[in-house]
Amino acid sequence: MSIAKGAAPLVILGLTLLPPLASAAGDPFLTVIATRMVIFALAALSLDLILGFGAMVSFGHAAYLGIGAYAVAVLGGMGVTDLGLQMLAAALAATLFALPTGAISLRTRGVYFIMITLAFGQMAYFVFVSFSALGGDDGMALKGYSTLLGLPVLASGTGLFYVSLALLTLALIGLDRITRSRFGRVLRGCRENSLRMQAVGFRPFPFQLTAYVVAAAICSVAGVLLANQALFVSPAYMSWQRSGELIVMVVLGGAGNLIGAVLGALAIVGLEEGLARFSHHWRLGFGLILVLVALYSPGGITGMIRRILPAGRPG
Amino acid sequence: MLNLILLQLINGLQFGILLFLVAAGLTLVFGIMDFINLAHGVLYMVGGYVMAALSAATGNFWLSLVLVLPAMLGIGLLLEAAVFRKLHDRPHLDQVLATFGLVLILSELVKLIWGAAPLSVTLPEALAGSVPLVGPLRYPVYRIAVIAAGLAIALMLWFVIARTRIGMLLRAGAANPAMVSALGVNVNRLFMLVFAVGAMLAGFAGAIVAPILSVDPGMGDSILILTFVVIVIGGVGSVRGAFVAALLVGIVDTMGRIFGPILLKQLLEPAAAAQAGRTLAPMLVYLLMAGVLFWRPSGLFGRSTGA
Amino acid sequence: MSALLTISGLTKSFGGLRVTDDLSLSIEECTTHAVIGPNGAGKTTLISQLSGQLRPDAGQIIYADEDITRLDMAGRVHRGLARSFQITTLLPGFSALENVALAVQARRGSSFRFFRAARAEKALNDAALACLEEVGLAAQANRLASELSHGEKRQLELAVALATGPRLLLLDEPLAGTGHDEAEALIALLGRLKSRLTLVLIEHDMAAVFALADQVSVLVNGRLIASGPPARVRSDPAVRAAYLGEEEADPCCASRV
Amino acid sequence: MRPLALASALLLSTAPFAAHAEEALRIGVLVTLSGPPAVLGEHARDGVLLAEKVLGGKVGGRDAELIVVDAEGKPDIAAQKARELVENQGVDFVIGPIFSNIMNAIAAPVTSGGAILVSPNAGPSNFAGADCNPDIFVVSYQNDQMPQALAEHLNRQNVTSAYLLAPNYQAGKDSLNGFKSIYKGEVTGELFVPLGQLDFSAELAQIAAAQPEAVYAFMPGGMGVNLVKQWDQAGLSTIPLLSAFTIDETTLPAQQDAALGKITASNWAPDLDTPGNADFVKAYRDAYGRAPSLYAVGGYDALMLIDSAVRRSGTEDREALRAALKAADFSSLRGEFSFSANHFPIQDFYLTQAVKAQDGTYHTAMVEKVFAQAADSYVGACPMK
Repeated sequence: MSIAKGAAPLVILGLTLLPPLASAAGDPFLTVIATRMVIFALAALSLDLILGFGAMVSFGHAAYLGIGAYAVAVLGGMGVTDLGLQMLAAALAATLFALPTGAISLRTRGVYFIMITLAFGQMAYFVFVSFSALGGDDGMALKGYSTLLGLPVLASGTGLFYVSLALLTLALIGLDRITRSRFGRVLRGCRENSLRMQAVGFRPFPFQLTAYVVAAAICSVAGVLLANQALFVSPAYMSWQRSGELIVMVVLGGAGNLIGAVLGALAIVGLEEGLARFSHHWRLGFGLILVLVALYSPGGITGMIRRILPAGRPG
Repeated sequence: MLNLILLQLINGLQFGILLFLVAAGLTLVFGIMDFINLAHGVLYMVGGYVMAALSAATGNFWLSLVLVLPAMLGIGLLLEAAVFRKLHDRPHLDQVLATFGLVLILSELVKLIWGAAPLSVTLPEALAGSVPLVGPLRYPVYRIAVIAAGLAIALMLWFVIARTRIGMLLRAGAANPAMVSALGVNVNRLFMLVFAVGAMLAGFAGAIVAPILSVDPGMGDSILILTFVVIVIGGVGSVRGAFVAALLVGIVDTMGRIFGPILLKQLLEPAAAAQAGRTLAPMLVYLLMAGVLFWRPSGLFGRSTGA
Repeated sequence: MSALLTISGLTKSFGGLRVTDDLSLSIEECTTHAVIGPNGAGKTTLISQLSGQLRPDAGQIIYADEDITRLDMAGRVHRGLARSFQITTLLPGFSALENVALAVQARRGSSFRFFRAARAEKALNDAALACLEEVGLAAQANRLASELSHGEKRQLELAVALATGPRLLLLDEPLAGTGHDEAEALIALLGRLKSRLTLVLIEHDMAAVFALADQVSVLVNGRLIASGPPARVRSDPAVRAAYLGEEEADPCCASRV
Repeated sequence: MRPLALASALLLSTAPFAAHAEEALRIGVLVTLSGPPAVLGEHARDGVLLAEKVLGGKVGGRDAELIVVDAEGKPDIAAQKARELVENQGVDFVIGPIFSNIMNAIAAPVTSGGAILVSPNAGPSNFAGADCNPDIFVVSYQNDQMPQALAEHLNRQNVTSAYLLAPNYQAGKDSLNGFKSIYKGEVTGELFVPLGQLDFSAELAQIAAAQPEAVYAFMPGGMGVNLVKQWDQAGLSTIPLLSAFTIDETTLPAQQDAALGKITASNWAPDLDTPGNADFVKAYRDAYGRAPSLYAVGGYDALMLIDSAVRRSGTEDREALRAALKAADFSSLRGEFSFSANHFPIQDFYLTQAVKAQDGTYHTAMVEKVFAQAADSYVGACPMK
């Protein structure tokens, strides 16, 4: 947690300064890449709430990315372009899907939980694939960007970037508080030993389900932003490969300390973009990096930082 | 109609047996060694490529098939020594990260070596063609051979697990992983063995499907998820569970895909039935898995997770 | 005195093995009731059924005039029926104080509070600290549970159980694995608790059992072979044959005196 | 390893450079080069690169820089890469993509960013109809035209019943609808298989039981390889299999003998007798070691179209450039070629079949012409005139 305290403001500050630096450096496109980083950081952050703090490894989290994106498409099609309303609708839809599927998934543990969340993710995916009105498997292009208080703020690259960054910051602060609150303490307790928690009088289920739903809602907001960035929605956003990538982001960064998820997302999007510039066979190097981190740096990036900077122990 | 149902049952059985070959190794690595290996599907793919390369080089199907086994065993041992051994007692998520990385590396290597275009393996003369069943229905000889090979391997696995000392250790390990080391067994050696044999089985599965399915860099992806579905339905660590679940998945998928829309047409108007059929068919195995886990949260033959 | 806990016809099997066999027992309020028996007699299984961790196959558990047979663990804890574990099940990544504070939190107020930092909640911490003081662990409040010594973990285990505000405490071998001094201190602590709580105690340490217990029940192969005041049970020939004699005959298993 | 491909990949890392008097023409090539269907993208890319070589490294008489980018088969990534090409690399043209869903994702970023999109393959119906765009040119075909050619062939052969097979996604449904819009006989059954399914034993058993006069299948990529390989194994060799996007030079190396004699529809074949085609096939084989496919032709013609238009009008005057592109004043490998009002081609469609060459390789070959100078059926819905 000391890592989160120290690194989070630095990361946010660094990102805040990025667009002016990028244009100064004559590479304004960096802002577009950074927007993608920030959006996936938000999605990974939401996954960290359940994966890192609740030991609920969801392999279907990308479904909520898709639900958020389709909320933009559907509302946009109906003429509702306000970002706030779209986010609200996305969060509502995500909640409606997360409540029953989360409740069923939480009957299981460990790897069974991983697989049952995968099952629900795949079901969502196939529903949208066969939904012809929304473009089916091909997806559909959006007519325009969402608006903020009637203003086309998102239409500019930097506007979208700063809105995304603001939402990421908000989520980071909010989740930091949640994980340290009474609620968060129960969630972490259930992660460490569910039996113990029951023996002192907690039923883990409502806490885990609440966390699952909150994570889903936050991820759907990332989906809203993703739709705006690509101006396009497609079931591909909800594929199991995407869910896997989100897990990899969290694990690469270091699970259970929030900023790790953010760093993991930044690293993965950055590596994809960076390595792809050198060779079409960039996945070779990318895979190698993942293997090396897993082998030699337990705890991912934040684990590495912890070892380099001998900070006090958490607490 | 009855003949057709029978034929589709055989098709489902054959698909299930194939899934079992890939799943058997994974459920052992997973259940006994408590190791999540996302790279298992890639080993299936590598088996297909090794088979394609060997049969192109030797021109002999049978020789290639025999050579695939030691080749895959070697690849399995190599991977075990280079990567898996170091991750054995690490958290699941580190294993996920590392094996995800391996998937990327091996898929890209395969593309570098053999290109992205699908490859193929020619059927052996002896197994080409089909045998007549009833009326116009025929069944490919090669698929009968696949069923036979799969059943033979299932039988062999059953023998090893039920009747040998290694099998005893494996069963003990699945029930209680701590017990294996308490018995004074070198756990690392056991892990190495299980992993290498798992790799060999997956590779063998990739090799024997090469003549029916194309060999391409994506073939591991699709099988991986189905394999996980199978071992989770069966119960992690249970080879018997994997066998039953593989057949169940194979049959449900095949029968549901074909007869589901026909049944729906009895219930709904044609357009709605067609739409519902198209939506439901690809989800069938996932519905099956969610249903099984709803009623039995540890799979059909899994040990209860208890509290 | 009325019975606080009444068990009737309790039966539980694992596979073909009956680990609890038609067990009936009643425990009076404000008494200490020890359950003894050789290894594998089904003592921990009994505690697990009483605490709600395991569901019996048959029989009934009545607690404070309420049938709690189908009630889950958390529900029983809220009614004052708490347990400690033989194998320590603390939260290793939490400080000793937090381990206890969580139990306080479970009892007091909502845990659906999302924004205030729980670690800074004075009311929770004060109550938790009081429990730590009671077991003599206040000085270690801020150390991680995983860093405590074995004896300290046993103390913390007790503190957590106390923090749930129990009326009846199920103690599964609270002395297991402790050294002589640690055991003495824990026995003294249990002696103090005895006056205000109902205790059900599973223990191998016969000295502790006979020092603390008002009633002793002997379990062999899931069956109750004797129950009553310590002196009577000690002299029961069936008990001596089945259990105590065997213990005395084997110096390795002899109790620490 | 193909040195040319690698070299082009490395080109991507070159930084933008200062404007010269005669600035180099920058062209993005955005196709899917990874994942299972990567080989289609490779063919298209190699077609573009071959065209560049034929043109002596100059396009429209100007120095040209080709920037090859992998769409990764993911629409959102493709959209971002398209924006990077247009906004950051400042390309004038984007050649791509292979897949319809990617086309939907990149059309807006490319055209609204001021570049012109030239599709070497994807031709979804919306861009042929209501969403047609003055800055989008499709040099390949409209997706429905291939199944329509096959349906017309069956009509002429008086084949009165057919069984249809397609993957369960939008393009699959469109393809079957395209077939049914022309076919006059009875459709005795329709089977949709999950996208990515590789084992067709169940479907083949259904077909064997139904014994239709003919089967039409749309089964792209690896799925098609498996379908064709399993067809004869299942004892269905007596039932004709007609297919679109299922048998071509990208799949034949794996299908081999199993595909021989099977009918498919195409707008091109290696033995098509048009000016330059034989040279193209030979040059492509020499450079890349495999037979070109219609995807390679799409890539080749896309660059040749751009070359002709830039040569004619330059890139300064956008209206003039559009007009020059629309004129299609280049020598297509497919022979006679022009654009409809919706910027989709008017061209011939043929039946082709798979054959084995003397050197043991496989390719498609002409059977007969089905449609002469056909336009697609959506052009009426396009507001452009």
